[in-house]
Amino acid sequence: MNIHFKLFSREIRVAFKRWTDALTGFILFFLIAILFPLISDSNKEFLLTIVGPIMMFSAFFASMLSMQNMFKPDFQNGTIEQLMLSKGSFVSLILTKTIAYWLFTSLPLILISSLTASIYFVSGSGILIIQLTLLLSTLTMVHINAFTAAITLGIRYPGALMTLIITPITLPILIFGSKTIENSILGTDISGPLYFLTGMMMLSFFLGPWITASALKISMD
Amino acid sequence: MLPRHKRFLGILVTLIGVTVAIALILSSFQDNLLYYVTPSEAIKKIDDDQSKFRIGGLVEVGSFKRKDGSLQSRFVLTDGIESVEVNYIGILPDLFREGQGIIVTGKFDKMKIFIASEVLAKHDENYMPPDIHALKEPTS
Amino acid sequence: MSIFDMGDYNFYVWSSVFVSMLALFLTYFDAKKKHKDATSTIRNMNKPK
Amino acid sequence: MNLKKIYKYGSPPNFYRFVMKLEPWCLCLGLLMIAIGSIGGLFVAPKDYQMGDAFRIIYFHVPSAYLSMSAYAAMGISSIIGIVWRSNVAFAVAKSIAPFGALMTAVALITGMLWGKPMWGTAWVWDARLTSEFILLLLYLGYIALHATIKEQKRADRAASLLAILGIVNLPIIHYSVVWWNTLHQASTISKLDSPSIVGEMLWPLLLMIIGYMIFFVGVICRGGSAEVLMREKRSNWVKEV
Repeated sequence: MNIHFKLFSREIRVAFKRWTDALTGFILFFLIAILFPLISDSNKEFLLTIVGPIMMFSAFFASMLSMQNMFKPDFQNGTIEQLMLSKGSFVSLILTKTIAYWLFTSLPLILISSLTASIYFVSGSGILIIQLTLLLSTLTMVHINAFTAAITLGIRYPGALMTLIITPITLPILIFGSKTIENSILGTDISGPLYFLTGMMMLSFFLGPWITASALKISMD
Repeated sequence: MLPRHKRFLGILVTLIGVTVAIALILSSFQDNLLYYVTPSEAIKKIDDDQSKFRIGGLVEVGSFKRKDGSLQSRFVLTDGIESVEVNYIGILPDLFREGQGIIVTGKFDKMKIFIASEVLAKHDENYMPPDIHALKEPTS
Repeated sequence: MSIFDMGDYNFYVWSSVFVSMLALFLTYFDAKKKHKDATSTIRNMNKPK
Repeated sequence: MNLKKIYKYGSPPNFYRFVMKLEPWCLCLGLLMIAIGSIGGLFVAPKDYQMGDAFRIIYFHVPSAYLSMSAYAAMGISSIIGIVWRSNVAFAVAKSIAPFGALMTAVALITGMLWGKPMWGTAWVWDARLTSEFILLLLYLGYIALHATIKEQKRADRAASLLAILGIVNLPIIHYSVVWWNTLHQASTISKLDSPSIVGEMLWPLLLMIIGYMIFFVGVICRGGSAEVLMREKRSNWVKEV
C-alpha cells in the first residue's frame, strides 16, 4: 500500500508543477460549454434540448486534449520503467496513476459543470444528474484515454491517430451520457442509461488498468 | 499474504467486478436506446411539455387521407391497443402504405394530433413474391 | 421491358451492384499488386551483383 | 505433438506454399458463386411483394455486411494467436485482413444507404445497428492507422492487435442490436436456418452470394497475407526459391 501512496503523492506534486495541462482542459471545457448559448439564439427551450450532447462533448474534448501528456513525460524520464520493475503490482500502480490523473483533469470539470449547466437553464436535481453523469463518464473515459495514450506512446505526433482510436470506444458513453441528461430534463426514467454508465465505469475500472498495462509493456519493448 | 495469494485475490476481485458490470450493462439494454416508442407509450406523454420524439406503429387500414393537390396527409398510427392521429406535410417514402410499419418524428399539438416532421418506413424481415403473399394473407 | 430495367429503382440497385463489384476487384488487385511488389523486391535483393 | 504440428504448418514457408495452392481454387469458386448468385438475385428471383425490385440490393448488402463482421472476427482471432504464440504469420494475416474488412464495411454502409433512401425515406439514421456498424468502420481505420504509424514492425503488430482484440466486443453488439433495441433496421432474415423469413426462390441466390463472398475473401487473404509474409521474411533463405 505504501508504494501506492508514494506514487499518488508524487503524481499530485508533478501535476501541480504541470498545472497548465489541467488548466487547458478546464478552460476548454468551460469555453465550449458557454460558447453555445453565446453564439446561438439563447432561448430556454432550445438550450435545454442541446445541453446533454454539449456537456458530454465538451468533457470528451477537454479530457482528450490533456491526455497526450499522460505517460509521455514519465516515459521519457524513465519513471514508467521504474514502476514496471518495482515490487508492487504494475497493474494496480497504473490504476493509482490513472486515478491521480483523473483527480487533476476531470474533477474540476465536474465542479464547474454546475455553473455551466445553470447557463443552460438547468436547475435543481438536473444539475446533480449532470454532475453524476459527468462523474461516471469521465471515470470511464480516463481509462480509455490511458489506454490510448499508452498504445500511442512511441509515436511522435499521435494527435490525429489518438482521435481515431478513442472515438469508437468512447462513442457509446457519449450517447448514453447525453441520453441520461436528456431524460432527466424531460422528466422521464433515467435508470436505464445510468445503469449502462455505471456498468461501463465498473468494467473500465476492473479491466482498464490491465489493458493499459499490457499496452504500456508493448510500447516499452 | 503470499504474492501468489495476492495475485489470486486480484483476479477474483476483477472477475466479480466484471460480472457485476456486465449484468448492469445488460439490464440497461432492456429499455434503453429506443429509437422509437409505441403509440401506447406515446399516449402517456401527450400532456407533457416535451421535445420531439419518435413513434413507431402500423398505419391503420382505411385511415389514410391526402388533401388533393398538396403534400399534406393525415393517417392513424396504431399498435393494436392505442392509436395516434398523425399529420404530415411532405413526401412519403415508397414503402408507405396502409398496414405498413412506420416511424414518425414530431410532437403533439394542442388538439392531441401528432405533427410529424419526418416519416420513415420500417420494413420487416420477411421477403416473398406478391403471389405467395396473396396466398398467405388473402385480405390484403 | 428489359430484364435490366428495375423501374424506379434503377439507380439504387445498379449503383449498389457497381459499388460491390468495384470493391471486390479493388481488394483483389490490391492484394495481387502487393504480392508482385514483394516478389520483385526479393528478386532484386537476391540478384547476383 | 499437437503443438509441434501447429508450429510446422504455422511456419512461414509451409504457410506460403499452402495458401498459394489454395488461392486459385478459392478465387475461382468464389467468383463463380458470386456470378451465379448475382444473376440469380438480379434476374431470376421474383420481385418482393412490398419493395419490388429495390429488394435486390439485399444480394449485395447482406454478404458485405456479414463479411465485414466475420472479417473482423478473423482479424481478432489471428491477433490473439499472434499475441499468445508470437506467430509472425498470424500478425501478417491480421494486417492483410484490415483494409479488406474496412472496405467491406464501407460497402455495407453504402449499399445500405442506397437501399434506405428509397425504402425508409432516409439514407442514414443513428439507430443501434447503423451506429454500431459505423463504429466497426472506425475500429478498422484505427487498426490500419495505428499499424501504419508505428515504425517498428514488431511493436506495431502487437499494439494494433491489442486494439483489434478490444474491438471484438463490438461484434455481438452489432449482431444483437436489432433484437435488443427497437431499430429502424429490420431484424435478421436468415438467422433461423430451419425456417428463414424469405421464400426459397429468393433465398438461394442470397446464400450463394454470402458463401461466395466468404470464399473470395479467403482467396484474397491468401494472396495479401502471403505477400505480407514474404515482405517480413525477405532476408530468410526460403524466399529465394519463390
